[in-house]
Amino acid sequence: MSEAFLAILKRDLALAARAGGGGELALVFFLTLVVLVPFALGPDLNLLSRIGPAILWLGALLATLIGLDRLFQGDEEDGSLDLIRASALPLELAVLAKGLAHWLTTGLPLALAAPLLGLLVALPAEAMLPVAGTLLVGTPALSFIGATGAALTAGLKRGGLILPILVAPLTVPVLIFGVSASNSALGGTVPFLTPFLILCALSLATLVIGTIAAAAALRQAD
Amino acid sequence: MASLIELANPTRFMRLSSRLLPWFVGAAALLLAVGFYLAFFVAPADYQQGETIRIMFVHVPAAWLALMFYSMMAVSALGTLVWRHPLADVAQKAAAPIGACFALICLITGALWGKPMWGTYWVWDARLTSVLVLFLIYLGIMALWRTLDDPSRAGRAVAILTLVGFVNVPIIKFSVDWWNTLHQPASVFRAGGPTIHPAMLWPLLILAVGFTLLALALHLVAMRAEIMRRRVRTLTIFEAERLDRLAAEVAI
Amino acid sequence: MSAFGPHAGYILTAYASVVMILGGLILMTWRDHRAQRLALDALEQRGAGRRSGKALS
Amino acid sequence: MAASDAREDALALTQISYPPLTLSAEDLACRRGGRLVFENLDFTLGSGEAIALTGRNGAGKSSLIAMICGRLRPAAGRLRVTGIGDAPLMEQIHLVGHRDGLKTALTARENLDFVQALLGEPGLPADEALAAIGLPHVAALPVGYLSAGQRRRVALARLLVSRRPLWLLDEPASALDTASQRMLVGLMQSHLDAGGAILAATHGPLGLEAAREMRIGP
Repeated sequence: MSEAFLAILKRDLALAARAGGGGELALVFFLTLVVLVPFALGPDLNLLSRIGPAILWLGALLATLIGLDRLFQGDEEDGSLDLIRASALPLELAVLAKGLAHWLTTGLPLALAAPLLGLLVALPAEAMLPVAGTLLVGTPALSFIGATGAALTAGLKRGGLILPILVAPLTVPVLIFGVSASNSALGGTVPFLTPFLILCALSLATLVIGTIAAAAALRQAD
Repeated sequence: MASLIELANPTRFMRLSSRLLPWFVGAAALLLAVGFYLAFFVAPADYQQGETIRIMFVHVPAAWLALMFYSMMAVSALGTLVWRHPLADVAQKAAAPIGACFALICLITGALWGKPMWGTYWVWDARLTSVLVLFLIYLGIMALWRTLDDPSRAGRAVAILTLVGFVNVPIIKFSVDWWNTLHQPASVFRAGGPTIHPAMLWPLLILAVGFTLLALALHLVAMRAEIMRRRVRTLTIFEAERLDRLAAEVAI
Repeated sequence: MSAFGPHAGYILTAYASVVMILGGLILMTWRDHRAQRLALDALEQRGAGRRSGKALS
Repeated sequence: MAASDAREDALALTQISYPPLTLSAEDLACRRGGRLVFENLDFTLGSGEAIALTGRNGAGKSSLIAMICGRLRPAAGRLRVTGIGDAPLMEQIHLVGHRDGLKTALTARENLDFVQALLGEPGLPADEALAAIGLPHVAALPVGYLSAGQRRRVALARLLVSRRPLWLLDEPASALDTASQRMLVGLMQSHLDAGGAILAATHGPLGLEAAREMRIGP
């Protein structure tokens, strides 16, 4: 059983690294978003540093959503999804493996790159760790909520377009607690730990709900 | 133009480039050595910025090379689309990572130069921001190369993207300048203008030529590698089919 | 060697980053060139290049 | 030659027989998108037997296969399986559908190793399975480089890397040349000899003497 789980995980990681795998696209999209915002708001560093965490969190959220529609669509199109269904491994665990692979190639790099991109929005040094910490803990929730959306839209032709629309409202709690936890480092009444722990709870909850919902959605698609 | 066509033949290019390569590398090494010696030990410190002016000796050449390589890619893109020059998209593909690296060097050295001067690593200065946007364009082009694996089709697609980007670079430069001056009073960062001290101009020019030769040498090596990669790819497919036919004959 | 003044750290980091990035680029380009060279020699040894296409064994 | 010895290994390995299994359908009907595809279909498929499913396109061949895989609920009638205890039917099935189920960015060996780890019950190692279908030299080649016929054969090679009693094949011989079709018949024959069962949707004859034809639709 665990052999099959690891097989899916390793295969997805290898695919993301291969040419055309799109593993690093989320990072480039994240950089692009963080560069675009100051063009809209102006180069005033004081303004940018106040909303730095918000820009970084929005960038990470959108960068995660952008690559999600390919999570199951690729396997659906070339028939490997039928293979995964024929495995003794329960579909929920298969979805868990794919979600984990997606997080490792998308969420984790975003969280690690966030402090560096914080320089572009004059993020103060003491805010860098909170932003990276909240992203590290929050992006799994984004990946697994997104996995449900990806499973629902796997069979559709233009699934890629409606996925963000389906999933974005569900990610609102993650966004709220992620940004408020990061902002606590910029001063303000909210302590860091309260929203951070809620964010951890959200991630753990979506890990379970998202996996089960996505597996159910894949069983419907025929 | 005739020589350009002759160069088209990959094997001739491979022979020519292997002869040229040692000269490029030798000259680049010499110039860089002399340039760095002058930059560090001979050039005086700037009266206003002190020693940090020495970062200029890598920052400015890197900016030039980022732009120069993008222009080379634009010319190669024309070569692919208009003159159908077979080596054009090889040159184009080989140039992208090198240009991107120099843009990255320009950004990093710019940030490290900015910290002692303005107290923060990144200021949305007009020129630095333009290089940042250019860096994003480079990343886009390299991403497109990675997603399209069939060389001939990919070459034309990337050529179009490069040319579209090339047309936009001046527009971006203008709009960033406008955006920057609109919001911020005249930027403090004025060094590097033509009026710099001659004792600094010489090391800068020597280093610039040195870096350019190094970049061109790298470009040649990258092109050779790309030509061989394509040859390996076609030979592997050909080999697989040949063995397949052989196995089929044996089976009958 | 003239002291690099109060901001020596930034100057050295700047040059260190140049050496790292350019060094990395040179290393990767050279290793790629060598890898393709070896693959090509291996293929041509096995007669893939020649049109004759002799039987393998 | 390497390929023929590997074929002996392939045949030798699959001699280890499968436990007896019977798949039976009673008065089966299929409705897709409101359209009645076929109805009151009865058949039984036991160990060592093969059914060649024929019928014109759209007659429901693929629908029946999807139904057996549990991907499609029958509109009427029942599918019963005996001899596999409480293990779900899906884990007894090898499905080779129209799509090859291969990742073009990965090499042939990586694809087959993935299938072996995913489906369990390991049979031949990837390289021997590739040799058995006459492609020993493509193991390290990305599948994207292969021709349609070669890809189809790599897809069929997964029948050998993990051992499952019931083979569901949807036009297995599509894109195969005569030599490869002969190789496919050999593989199917050795599967039947080992007590496996085959249900294959085909246009032409299956090439197996033991196969009985079952026509669907007009």
